[in-house]
Amino acid sequence: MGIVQILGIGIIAAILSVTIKQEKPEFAVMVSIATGITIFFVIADKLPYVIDTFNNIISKTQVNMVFISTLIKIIGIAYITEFGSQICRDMGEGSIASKIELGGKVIIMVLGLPIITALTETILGILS
Amino acid sequence: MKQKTDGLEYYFQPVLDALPDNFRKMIMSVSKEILRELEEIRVRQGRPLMVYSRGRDYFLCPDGSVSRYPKKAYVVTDQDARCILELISDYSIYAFEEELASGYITLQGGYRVGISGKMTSGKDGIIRFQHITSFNFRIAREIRNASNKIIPYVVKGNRIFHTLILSPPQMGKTTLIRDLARQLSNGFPGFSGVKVGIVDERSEIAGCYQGIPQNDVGVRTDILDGCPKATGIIMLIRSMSPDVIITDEIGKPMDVMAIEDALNAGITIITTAHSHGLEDAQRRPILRSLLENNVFQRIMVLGNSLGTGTLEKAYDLIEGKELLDRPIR
Amino acid sequence: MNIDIIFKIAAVGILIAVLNQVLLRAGREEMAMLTTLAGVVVVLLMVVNLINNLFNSIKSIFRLY
Amino acid sequence: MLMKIISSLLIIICCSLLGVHMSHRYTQRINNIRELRNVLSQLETEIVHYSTILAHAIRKSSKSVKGDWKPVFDNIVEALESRMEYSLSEVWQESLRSLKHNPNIHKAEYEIMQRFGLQLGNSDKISQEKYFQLTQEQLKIEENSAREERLKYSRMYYNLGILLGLGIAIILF
Repeated sequence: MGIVQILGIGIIAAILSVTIKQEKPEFAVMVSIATGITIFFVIADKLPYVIDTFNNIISKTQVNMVFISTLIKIIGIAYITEFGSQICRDMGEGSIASKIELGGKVIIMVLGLPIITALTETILGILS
Repeated sequence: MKQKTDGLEYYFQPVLDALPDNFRKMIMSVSKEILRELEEIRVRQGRPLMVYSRGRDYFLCPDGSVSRYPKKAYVVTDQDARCILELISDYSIYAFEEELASGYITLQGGYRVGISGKMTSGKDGIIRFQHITSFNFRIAREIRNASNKIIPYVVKGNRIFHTLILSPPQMGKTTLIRDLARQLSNGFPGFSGVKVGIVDERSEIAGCYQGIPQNDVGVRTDILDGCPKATGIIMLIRSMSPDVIITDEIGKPMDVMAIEDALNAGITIITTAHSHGLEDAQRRPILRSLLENNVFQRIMVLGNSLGTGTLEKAYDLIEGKELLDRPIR
Repeated sequence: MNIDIIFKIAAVGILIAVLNQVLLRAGREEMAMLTTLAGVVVVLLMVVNLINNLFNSIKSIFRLY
Repeated sequence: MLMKIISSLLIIICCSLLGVHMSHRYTQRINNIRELRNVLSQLETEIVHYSTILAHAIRKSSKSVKGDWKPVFDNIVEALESRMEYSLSEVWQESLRSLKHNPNIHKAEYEIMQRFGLQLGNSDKISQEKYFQLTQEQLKIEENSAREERLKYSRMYYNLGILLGLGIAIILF
């Protein structure tokens, strides 16, 4: 059922945005941002369920919980960065979009570092 | 602002209406005796305000008192003069072009305002007023029965004689013939009224305002207001077929011809002329021609031996004798 | 989910566009500019409000503190 | 929900009424100028051909006036007949002052009438006629510019009103 709703919103918004685009491009962008956010809100209430079940599965294994939470954070950041850069690309600002992506990657790297160090330590432990 | 004036001034109210407020206050605060006999109000720009009454002139002072000497009197300003011009012409100077050209404007009520000032001749040759600086408000009074003294000599039974009234200026000859016209028109005991025609070139006898006579000149009277005497008389004969034609101050040659036309049409003529007496009239060419072919049957001479408007002499030209032995007031 | 925000923004956009045309036709260019700016500001307010909600919910979901 | 609809409808209606009123101002201005012109032409015939007294002439020629100039002419006629004031131009400026801030009358024709009042009635027929023609000329130019302005602005204000109403309603919806 959810997909029909998202689809409806998306198509209507696209049509609206196109009609406004030739007169007033700035409003077209606004419409697309608003649709993006509205669609997110549609799935926003399903997402936590997915994350919780994901947590339960992982917690059964011995893997340290820290990795999981950083993993989820990374997914969150990735989503937002993707959201922002797409909007900029919509507006035709490719450069800003890439800057946002760069920013996102760096932050993810930063978050991912402890996992990588832990990974290398375990590998070294195995090798030695 | 403008107060309603009470009883006495009422009869020359139109003149007061034509004066600015300060003038009005000054004149109304003048003593009643002077006002009762008021003849003229003299307004001259830049000079003191004067009033003629009982044969003497008085200077008006700003506080309303009257004085014999000009130094305390109110000096007329140019703003006053402009305002008077607007008021007497009812804010429409264009409507009084002909009257202005002839030097006077007639107010409602038949009061004539003489004007003088600087004149210029326009390119079309007509002389026009450039600056109007002095006004002379003449207060004519309708003295009823003023003509009682001359009626016995002018009317015998139902027959009216052709009459010429000779009088020096300002002797009340207009008041006299106005009252004569009224009596002849309305009729009086022993005389039934007749149709009277008045040619009022300077609209002074009947004092018409927009054609309506402001003075009572009788019910059977028709007035040709502001029309030159010569053409007026002929027009009246043809249009109104009057029994008597009354006119004022004849003096031009063409008047004589018009009078002769009237006589041939069998219409009685009563008119006036400027002169001091019969001898003075005979010296004037126009009057001499009228007197020689005895156009007139009666001649009345006015004077002021017993006060203005006394009948000095009365001549009957048919029998060539004097009808009067001593002047009548 | 309240999708009227999209329609609101679209409506304001269209109105501003028409308004601009009318003002341009009447020769009041500066007025047209001003109305466009006003329109953008109003819509921006709405969108910023939306984005604020978005970030809050994401923060709560992904525990991005 | 109903309340919202009603309130936004109200907003739309009152804004568009505002727009209509603003645009009406321009049409009203043209009517005023046109009325003024035929009063002046009647006044001209009264004065130049019939040379009637000014007070009667104005009363007769301003009978057909219905717009904003009516109180001015009535005031002038009444003042002239009461013979209170001393000079016509004073009366004229005085009664004209009431229209100073009238939205339907722009400064241009206000000044034309002021200048006209200064010389009305106090010169002979020929120069009166010249003044009349001069004023008629100026008023004609004024009327043309007013008509142009009307075409441009009255439509704009009308649409502006409706759109603003819609916009506000939507924003507040």
